[in-house]
Amino acid sequence: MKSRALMFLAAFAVWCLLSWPPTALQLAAGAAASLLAAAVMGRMFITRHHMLGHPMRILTFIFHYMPVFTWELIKANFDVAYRVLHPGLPINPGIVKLKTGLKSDMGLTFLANSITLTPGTLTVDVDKEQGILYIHWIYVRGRDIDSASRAIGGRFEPILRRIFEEVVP
Amino acid sequence: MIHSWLPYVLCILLFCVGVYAVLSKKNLIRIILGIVIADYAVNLFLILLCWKKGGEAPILQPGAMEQVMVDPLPQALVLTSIVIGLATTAFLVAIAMRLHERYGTYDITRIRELRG
Amino acid sequence: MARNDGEAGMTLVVKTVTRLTVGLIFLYGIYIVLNGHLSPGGGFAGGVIIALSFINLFLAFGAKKTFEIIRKDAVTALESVGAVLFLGIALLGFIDGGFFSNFLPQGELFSLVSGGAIPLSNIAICIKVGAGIFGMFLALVAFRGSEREGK
Amino acid sequence: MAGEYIPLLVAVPLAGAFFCALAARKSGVLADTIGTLIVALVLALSIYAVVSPPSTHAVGGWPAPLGILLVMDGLASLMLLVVSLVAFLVMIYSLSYMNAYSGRWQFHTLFLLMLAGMNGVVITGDLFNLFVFLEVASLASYALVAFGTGKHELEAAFKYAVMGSLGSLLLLLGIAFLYGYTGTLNMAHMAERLGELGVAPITVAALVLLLSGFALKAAIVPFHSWLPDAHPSAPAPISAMLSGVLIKSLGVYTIARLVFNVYGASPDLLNLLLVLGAVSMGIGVILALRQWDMKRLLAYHSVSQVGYMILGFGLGSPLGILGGLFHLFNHSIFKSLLFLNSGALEQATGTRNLKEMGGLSGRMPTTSWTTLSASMSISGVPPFSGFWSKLIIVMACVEQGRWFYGAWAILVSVLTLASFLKVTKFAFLGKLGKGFENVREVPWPMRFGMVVLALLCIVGGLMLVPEVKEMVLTPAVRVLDHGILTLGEVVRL
Repeated sequence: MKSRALMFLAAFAVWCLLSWPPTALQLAAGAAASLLAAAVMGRMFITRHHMLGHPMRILTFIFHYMPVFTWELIKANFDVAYRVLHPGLPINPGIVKLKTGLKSDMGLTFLANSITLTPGTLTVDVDKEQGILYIHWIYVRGRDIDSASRAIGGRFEPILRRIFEEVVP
Repeated sequence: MIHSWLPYVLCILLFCVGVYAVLSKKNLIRIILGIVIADYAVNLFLILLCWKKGGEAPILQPGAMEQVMVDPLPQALVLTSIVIGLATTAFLVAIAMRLHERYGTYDITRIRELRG
Repeated sequence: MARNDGEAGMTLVVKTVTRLTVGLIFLYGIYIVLNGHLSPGGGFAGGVIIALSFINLFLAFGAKKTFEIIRKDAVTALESVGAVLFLGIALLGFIDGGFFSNFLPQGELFSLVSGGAIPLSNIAICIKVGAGIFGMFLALVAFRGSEREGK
Repeated sequence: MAGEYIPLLVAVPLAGAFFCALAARKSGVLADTIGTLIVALVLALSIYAVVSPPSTHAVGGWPAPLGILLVMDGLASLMLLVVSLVAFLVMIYSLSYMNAYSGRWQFHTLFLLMLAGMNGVVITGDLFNLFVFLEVASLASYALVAFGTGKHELEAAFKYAVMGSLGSLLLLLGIAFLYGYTGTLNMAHMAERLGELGVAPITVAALVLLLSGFALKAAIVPFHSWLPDAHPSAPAPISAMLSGVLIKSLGVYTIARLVFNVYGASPDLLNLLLVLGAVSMGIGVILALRQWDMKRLLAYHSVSQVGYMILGFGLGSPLGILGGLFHLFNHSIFKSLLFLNSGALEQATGTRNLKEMGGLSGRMPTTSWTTLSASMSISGVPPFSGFWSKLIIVMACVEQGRWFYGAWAILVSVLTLASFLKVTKFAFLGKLGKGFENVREVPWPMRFGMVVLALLCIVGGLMLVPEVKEMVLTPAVRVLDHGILTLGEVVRL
């Protein structure tokens, strides 16, 4: 039920953005449409809604995770551009395992998507039980699983743990 | 001017590519793809027809009522024709899948039982 | 890559992203339909988007969870309902002169409630198209499933 | 406007189709009831259309060149009568024939959709709208050909659907050419604009595209290869609909409209039709002669008989057009009857191979004599209906001094007779085939449909009695003979 209510709020916000500036009619239609969307699709929108009750987590997401992610994105872009433009084409592609301590669905998804979005690395598969991500890497630096984990996910994982994990170690 | 005709000619060429695929390919899926290509060539042709120099998309916006617009009718026609194409393609794919189930192949030369 | 970790559907990443976005895709479809007479879009485009949201759900979570939300025979029934509604709106035009006549007041230009019967037709088309495309998808996918079991 | 009933001819079968899909999923009886009632209603509407004066209806209240105009003139009402008459009798026949198949509501839905599409093709005055209805009818017919979902049905449906879609794409391209040249889609307005703008390479290209598209739908000879596979593979009532009316309303009717009312019949165009018709007649009947599968034989005869109609139109004189239209009417009756007969034989004996049948006239008297009357009619034996229409076509040939075509028509008719004597001899005469001792006559709904059609075959010549002719045939001939119809003339109907 809480999931549906959250879905309704999110849907209504999106509707207002879509029909900006909103008129009274648009808002009424938006409310009806959001209700419908929440009724049909809202059941599994958010599974752990109590997590939204911690403002620290949201603030960490916006003010810590987002800047770090943006910085990593820019760095990786330049790195890949360098590898592409370099006449020697210094690439060493391969698939590596990445060990992660994240347990929650959202945490794993954000980690996997962060890795995919940064150029040069791409999440191929996720194994939730063992906490392992399979990653295609444009320049494999080492065969050792721990160093790979540190090199790829090291910057994101501690932050994501603070945002999404129930118990922060 | 020769080059103003070029898009139309290319469209017809694309149509011919589709028809060629339908008539010469031996694989059911390729035949379906040929039909899809020909279908989209015709749709493209219809869209080209409504082009007008300096024309804008035919959408009324508050405040900007007096503007040169492209002909909106072919766009409606194309939408209809896309729907029809979708239905035909879905039907053909369904039939091809059933044929594959019966014969275990998409190769038309090994399916052909009806002759004469 | 469809890996089966004891349950149907795709990997965790796809599932989580689908969970977050599928409702908004659905909402966007409704938006396109309701504003179809004012901006590009309309019943067909919106119906396709709505159908795609269900297809997304089906691909990510598998058949069982999808049919908890909408039953399979409901899809085919909705398709006919949409068609009958559309035809009904067309026939209602006879109270104002003829087939497909716009029998409702036209309203003010650029207002959400305007265009007479056109938004209503858009909704009917959306139901028809959405259910039709999702039904088509189900027919093709369900057939593949039976084929695999058969072998 | 008087034509307010016109859209109902499309709306009623469409509504019936969706109600069948909605309400009659569980109950086959309900589906049957809805289907029969709807088709009966359509038949009543088309009889009303024949007896009432010609009229038009502007869809949505938009006047003619802007909106879609539905036109009910003499030709349209004749076609409607043919379509709905055959559809009604076939529907009654199928009530018991389709017991062998599952999925009653699907059958009725598709059948009614096809009917709506055909009616739409006939009544619309807008070229793109015609294309849309043509696709509705075609798609429904593809699905109906695949209805049995056996190997051969699927293969035939695939072939049919590929050729049909190709034809539709040619049509759409042709329509796009014409729209680009004339800037209008209304057929009457288009005819006017074509007259003003004159002939250009693009109109010739459009004509070629449209003619090949419609010829594909009508299975005229260079484009006929799909028909002998598709029509026999469908269930018998559907074969009857496909061969009896679908190829005519989608192919022959549209060719006549295009050639006479939009482009205007120029001598070159008519000569082209003459050649196409003659070649279709000849090749169709020669291929039919060597068939042993009864339904394939009938399908090839459809190719041949469509040739007669095109030949009649190609003569271009009022008498030739009358012959073509009358033959169209007659062919719908006797070809659908023959397909229904083949269905009855197949259901009773379990085979379509003529060599395996024999001596069935004692076992199945109704089927036997209805087949005989239809065979005599298609072969042009007096006094059956087919004789009169062929006679008119031959007379029209003679009137214009085209002796070769007249002689050709007679020769093809003789070959047709030979082919049907084979059917009669192998299926009904001679010794009773092995294993047919227990064959019984088919149930009454099937017999009812066949008997009514057979009676129409026998008394079909009465269509030429002046009173009936003035009512049904003459207005249609007048429409085609009039040449280009301008928008003003159509609206004033």
